[in-house]
Amino acid sequence: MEINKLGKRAAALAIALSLTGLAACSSSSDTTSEESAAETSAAETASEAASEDTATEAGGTCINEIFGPGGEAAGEGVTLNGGMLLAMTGAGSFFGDVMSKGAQLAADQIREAGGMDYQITIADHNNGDVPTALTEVKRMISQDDIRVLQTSYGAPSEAIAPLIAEAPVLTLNGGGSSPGQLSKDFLWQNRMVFAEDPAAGALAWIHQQYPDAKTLALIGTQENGVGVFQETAPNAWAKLTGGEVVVAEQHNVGDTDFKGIASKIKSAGADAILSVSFGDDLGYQVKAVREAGIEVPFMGIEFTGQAASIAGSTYDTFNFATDFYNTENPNPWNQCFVEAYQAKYGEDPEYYGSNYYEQVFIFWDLVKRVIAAGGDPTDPTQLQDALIADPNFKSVYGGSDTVVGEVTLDTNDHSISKPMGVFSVSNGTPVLEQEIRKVSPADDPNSALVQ
Amino acid sequence: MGYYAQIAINILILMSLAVSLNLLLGYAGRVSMAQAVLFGIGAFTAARLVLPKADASSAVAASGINYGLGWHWLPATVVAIGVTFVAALIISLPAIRLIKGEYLILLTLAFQLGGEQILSVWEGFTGGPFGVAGIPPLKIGDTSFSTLRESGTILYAGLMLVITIIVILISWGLGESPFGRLLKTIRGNETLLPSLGKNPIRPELLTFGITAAIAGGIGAFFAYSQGAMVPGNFSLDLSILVISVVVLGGTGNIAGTIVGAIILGGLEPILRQVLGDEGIPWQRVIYGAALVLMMIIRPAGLIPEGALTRIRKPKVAKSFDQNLNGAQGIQFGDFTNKRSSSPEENLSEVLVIEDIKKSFGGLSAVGGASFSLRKGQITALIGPNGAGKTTIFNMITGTLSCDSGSIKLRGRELTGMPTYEIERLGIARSFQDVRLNESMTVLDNVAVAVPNQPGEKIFNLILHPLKSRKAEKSVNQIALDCLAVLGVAQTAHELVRNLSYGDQKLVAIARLLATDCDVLLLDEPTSGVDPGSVNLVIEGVSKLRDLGKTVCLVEHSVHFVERLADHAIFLDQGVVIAEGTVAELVSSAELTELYFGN
Amino acid sequence: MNFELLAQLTIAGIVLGSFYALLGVSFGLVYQTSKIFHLANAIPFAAGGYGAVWSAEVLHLPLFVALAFGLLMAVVFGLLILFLGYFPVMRRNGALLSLFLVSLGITVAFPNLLQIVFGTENIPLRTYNSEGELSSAFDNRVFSSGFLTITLIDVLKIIVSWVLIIAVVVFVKRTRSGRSITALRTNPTMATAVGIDRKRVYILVFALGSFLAGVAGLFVTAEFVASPVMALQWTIVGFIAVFFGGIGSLVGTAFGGLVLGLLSSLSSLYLPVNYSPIVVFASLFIILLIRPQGLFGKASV
Amino acid sequence: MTIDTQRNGLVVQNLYAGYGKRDVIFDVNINVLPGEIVGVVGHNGAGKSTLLKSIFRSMPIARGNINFGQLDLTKKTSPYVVAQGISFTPAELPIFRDLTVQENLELGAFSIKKRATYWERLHEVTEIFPVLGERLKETAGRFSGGQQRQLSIGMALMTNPKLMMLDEPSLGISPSVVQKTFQVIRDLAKERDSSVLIVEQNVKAMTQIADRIYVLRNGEVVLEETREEALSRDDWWDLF
Repeated sequence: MEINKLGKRAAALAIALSLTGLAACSSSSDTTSEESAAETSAAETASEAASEDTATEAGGTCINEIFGPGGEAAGEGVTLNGGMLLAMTGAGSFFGDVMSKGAQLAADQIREAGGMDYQITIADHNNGDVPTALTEVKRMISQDDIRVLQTSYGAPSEAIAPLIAEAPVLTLNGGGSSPGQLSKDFLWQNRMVFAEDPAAGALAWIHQQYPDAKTLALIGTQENGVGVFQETAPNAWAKLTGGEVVVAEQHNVGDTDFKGIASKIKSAGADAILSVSFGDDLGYQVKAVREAGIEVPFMGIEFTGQAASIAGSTYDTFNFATDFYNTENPNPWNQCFVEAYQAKYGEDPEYYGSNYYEQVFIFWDLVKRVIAAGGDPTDPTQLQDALIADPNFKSVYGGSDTVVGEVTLDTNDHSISKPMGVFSVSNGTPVLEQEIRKVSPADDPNSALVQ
Repeated sequence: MGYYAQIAINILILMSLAVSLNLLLGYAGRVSMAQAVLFGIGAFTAARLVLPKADASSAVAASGINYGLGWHWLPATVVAIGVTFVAALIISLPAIRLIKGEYLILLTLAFQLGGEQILSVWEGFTGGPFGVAGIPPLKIGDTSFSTLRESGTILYAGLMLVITIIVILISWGLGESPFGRLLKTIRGNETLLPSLGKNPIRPELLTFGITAAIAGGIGAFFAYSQGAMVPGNFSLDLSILVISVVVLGGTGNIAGTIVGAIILGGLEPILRQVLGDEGIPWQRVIYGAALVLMMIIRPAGLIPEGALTRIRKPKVAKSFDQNLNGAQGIQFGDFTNKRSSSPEENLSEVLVIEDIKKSFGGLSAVGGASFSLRKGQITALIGPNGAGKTTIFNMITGTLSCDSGSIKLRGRELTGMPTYEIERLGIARSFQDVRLNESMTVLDNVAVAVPNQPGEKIFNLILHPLKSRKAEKSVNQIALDCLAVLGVAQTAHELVRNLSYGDQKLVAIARLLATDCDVLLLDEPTSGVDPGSVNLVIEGVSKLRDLGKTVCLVEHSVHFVERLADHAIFLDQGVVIAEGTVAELVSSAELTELYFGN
Repeated sequence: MNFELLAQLTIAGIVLGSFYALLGVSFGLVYQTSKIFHLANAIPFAAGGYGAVWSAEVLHLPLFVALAFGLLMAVVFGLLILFLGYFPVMRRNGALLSLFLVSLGITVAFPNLLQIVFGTENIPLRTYNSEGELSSAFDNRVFSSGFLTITLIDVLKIIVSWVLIIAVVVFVKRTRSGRSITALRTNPTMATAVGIDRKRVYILVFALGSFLAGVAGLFVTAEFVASPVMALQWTIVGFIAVFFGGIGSLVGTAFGGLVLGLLSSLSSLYLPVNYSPIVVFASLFIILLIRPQGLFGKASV
Repeated sequence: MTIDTQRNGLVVQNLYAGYGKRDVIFDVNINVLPGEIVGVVGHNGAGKSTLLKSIFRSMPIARGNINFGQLDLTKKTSPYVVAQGISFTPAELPIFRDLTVQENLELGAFSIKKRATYWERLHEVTEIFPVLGERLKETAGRFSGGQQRQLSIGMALMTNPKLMMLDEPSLGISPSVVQKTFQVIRDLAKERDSSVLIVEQNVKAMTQIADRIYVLRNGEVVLEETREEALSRDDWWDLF
């Protein structure tokens, strides 16, 4: 599969080159690359076609099993225009890619299951550029008449908050949380919100596993660091161990050189490290810390394959505490999702893919409820009212081999609670070590560990 | 509609930034990479001022970042403009004094990159990476220009259009004013302006400041229109985008910049529409490729400088040629700052040079030259290559300091004075190369030399626009008259680059005349002129004498010197060897040997 | 004073500085000769990384051949930029700013082209082992002595960077082709007079510069991954090293890069790490004011 | 005049050249016969350097033809011209100041690919100008004007040119050095049967060595005469 993919890319590269006039020089090499292109793409189509069938079957049947039959009550005949505000180019394009894949799969499955017709428009916010985000959301509102929106990244989501409240557009954010997004009308989070949410549990777990650890190092970006740095971590750590935070360093999003921070941590002799950075940055950090000869536990709050590929084998010494999405979760909906995703895209779904997949099902659920109540299922206000009336939704998180998981949105601050856990990584794959929960700062951090 | 209005706002903001940068980049020829961070300083200053005051009772006050002083937008904008202006002066002072060309690019680049980082770590001011949100919309009377609503967005686009038009008018007004003429003249020609009696530093600094101030003001309106922003909005990418607009459109002309902004600002939304969701990465590919292609096809920009200048037939004062015959001269009226009246006015020796010396690194270039220029006469400096003729010109005009000796204009010592001071006392020079701005009209090239123009001061342009305009008419008339004296008035509205070299030489002499100096130093007026035009140049130079000017020229072609000079001074190795009429000098065997070698 | 930290940060600074020096010389070669603000130096950087990754996986090339293939791609792409981008504009007497815009256009387009061709994900450098399995090509080893540690790639970065820099300096100084670069830079009229072809010199400096950029790209790919945006943050570093060290001299540029790296690293002795860019740019600002010719530049520019 | 094109004579016909749209020389016709030393004199700005640079093809020409032997140089570029055995020594900064004497000479031999030839020539040149041989490792910029001039001529000799073009070789050096330098040039030319085209303002020095002289005034050739004629001329001022 991997070879096929790269082969296809090689062909595309050859075409790109001939566009720029290079390949024009040698016609012989041109034909060979075209041939190989033809071969590989034929193979690709064949395998895609084969898997498409199974996808349809698996998707269609299992979705109906979980969400009930299709038909008018399920929104058949209703067209809901949804927008996505993602990073489609540049550094964050990987995230945009998997997010849009998740949502697209959900739209396909719902249509096949006889549900609503969910139409997606994608906008690129150019790695969190606020003016672009504002312009693009306006475009989707006025050109594409979107009623619901799936947004991402902190700063743009915060910036569009007044815009979606005014329009209105019912918006879910599944990646990129920030304090400024809390309690905003029409803006809801289905990604576990803050870096501080799992922090207490993560620290408690470290204390449990490494009782001798007394000093803590904190790493984070300014985006996510503030709360953890100033309050959550020092308090919880002091309560747990009586020790203190000895290093607290912030860095810029997208940094790759963490030698300086690693040296400072080593020099300060920290017994444990908690990082609240996101994305690729975390991969660079783990690698730098381990290569600086620091052996102490390193706890993050996110896991992505991207970061793992950067850190390589050093990621096997990494722990993280989050509402981690697990492809192995036997929850029937999750298995149905994973199978369909693999069939459609030839790869396992990513954490962020699952969040945006779920979001579309939340919209579908709301549409069905509004239809049942005799309302207009494309009215964002009615959709939000339905959400507030019952903020419980099915989830690919949690559950068991027989029961589909469930999540609840917080109708006060519009955040979400999801099952969280502390994970370790083994051969690049996360393994659940300990379930944790969010606790208030006043509580004993040890109570964050689910017994 | 709301979307298109938003696109319009974005393009207009980009356009305003680019139009103002064009003043600096296009007119003054200085590249600044710091435009984005200056824009950001304006935006955050305004945002902090207009954000509501922190309300202690508010539940979210704890997050504490989206609060400010609760000012009205108008004073906030004014303060934003002021703060940016000052910030720009801080970088430009050393930048312009010490650093030219690529160093200025780098200095501003360092300022931009460092500034970006400061903005992103200075949470108290910018809110850190999350920036500020909830900036209240701009209100005029009861009308809220809130861009959250479609109607508000359209209104704001209208407002932005008005602001952009104002920015364009300001930039155009400055660019096409005597002030802009000064800037264009400075470009690539730092030494010229002082020789016309004008100090180049101040207009450059002011341009830097004004460009920044406009960016700051636009920053304020950007903040009001966005409602939210982060330091990342003011990154180097934006600076580069703004420069791209100017270069793509064509530097030094505002029409080009407007077109450039529409293309670069409009290309992405159009590609977005055409390519759809699937084509998002392709947008950037096509965008980049388009940029490359456009530069390959039109490397001087879509509308090169001067391309739109209309060729008009000038209204030449027909009567002027007759007036000239009466040796009445050109009427400068108020437009002179020459302090010519002094007790020794009647001296026949206007300029007296005594034993001036100059050596470079031990090598003597001028080894004690003494001579004087007689009123109303043409004096020629002749001598072999390396005789120190041009060096003496440089010493007289103060571009080179004298190691020793004295230079007196009507008894007043000139040594040690800066060039532009010396010019104001009445000595102007031309250069071997014409040093005209090829993209300006002939008239503008000459008009720049007219002294004492009120329109060269921004203060006047703003406070006395009418007076400045009226003055400009007189200035143009003077310039036209000067051109008429040299017989090239019919070319007044043509671009210099379309002129033959002979005509360009004549224009350069006309410019000298327009300084109203009475001592004129001409460095090789006929060199490089085609044979057909040489006579015109010779005639032109002799007209200077007819107007009562005291002329000194360096000329290698003795052939021409003979026809022009009343008096000649033979120099060798920076020393006066002989003086006399040209005929006397060339008949000397000794001088012949010195000149043609032995 | 914490001497352990000082020592470790110095090592980190030398590693970073060597990398900066490499990038500085890469950019400096091109800039000193052509005066083009060659932002598009990012392209050979990325082409090197992707060339290696792609050839190892698809052509099954062994590690060192794949690396060589990456370098070949770097040079090819560097020259493509010269031939398809800069030469046409130069032929039409485009100003330096026009060339800069061409560079910019290429820099905007290329990462997205990479994204389209190779996808958005990070690709680690993997080669086929003896069993025919694809596995990580390079396992970074860590050497430590007491408090201090350094990794194999860091050691290689220092050694390879300086070997290449010295090689380039010697090449420029000692060989006939190399001297044609100095000749064109210092006295274009005389260079023409002795029969040096300007175009050839440009091709030479772009090939050399792209080669060095490709090496830098390989380092990043081998240590971490190849990704579409891998080069963007590094391009500006090259510019700065050149001006920091001195425009006229490659040796100055190299030392400028080293000082820059040390400054950036050692500033974290006293300041939070996210202040190091401010320290770097502020010192650049100050150096430009005091010594416009750069830290190690010659007085006359 | 008939020209033996079998030998390497330079023929310039109806040449117009200049900067951009502006021509500096007009309808210039000159030729240099094999083994001949030809001088072009004229006042500053008469277009002498422009003439040399256009022949050397380092600046564009507007109209006209340039032939060297049977080769048409009109559409060629400088590296080609150098390869055909024509050297050019500019008036100002005719050396690489930052490089050593030896490096300068090596660059002078840039178009010579054979290493052995290079050493041979280096030997020859240092024999002609012993001072260069003595100070091979010194930075050329430290040399006196006369030595720099010698070096520049030495650089030109490194290619053993069939035609040497020198722009104002007397610039910045003392009369005695001028004389010596010119004598060397003349001896070399005669000895090697190569041609020389010199541009000079120093008419007298010129008449010492040139077989023929052209006078350029304001871009036009106003006179062509032999050395003998030139030596007897006393109305030089008229021509300048």
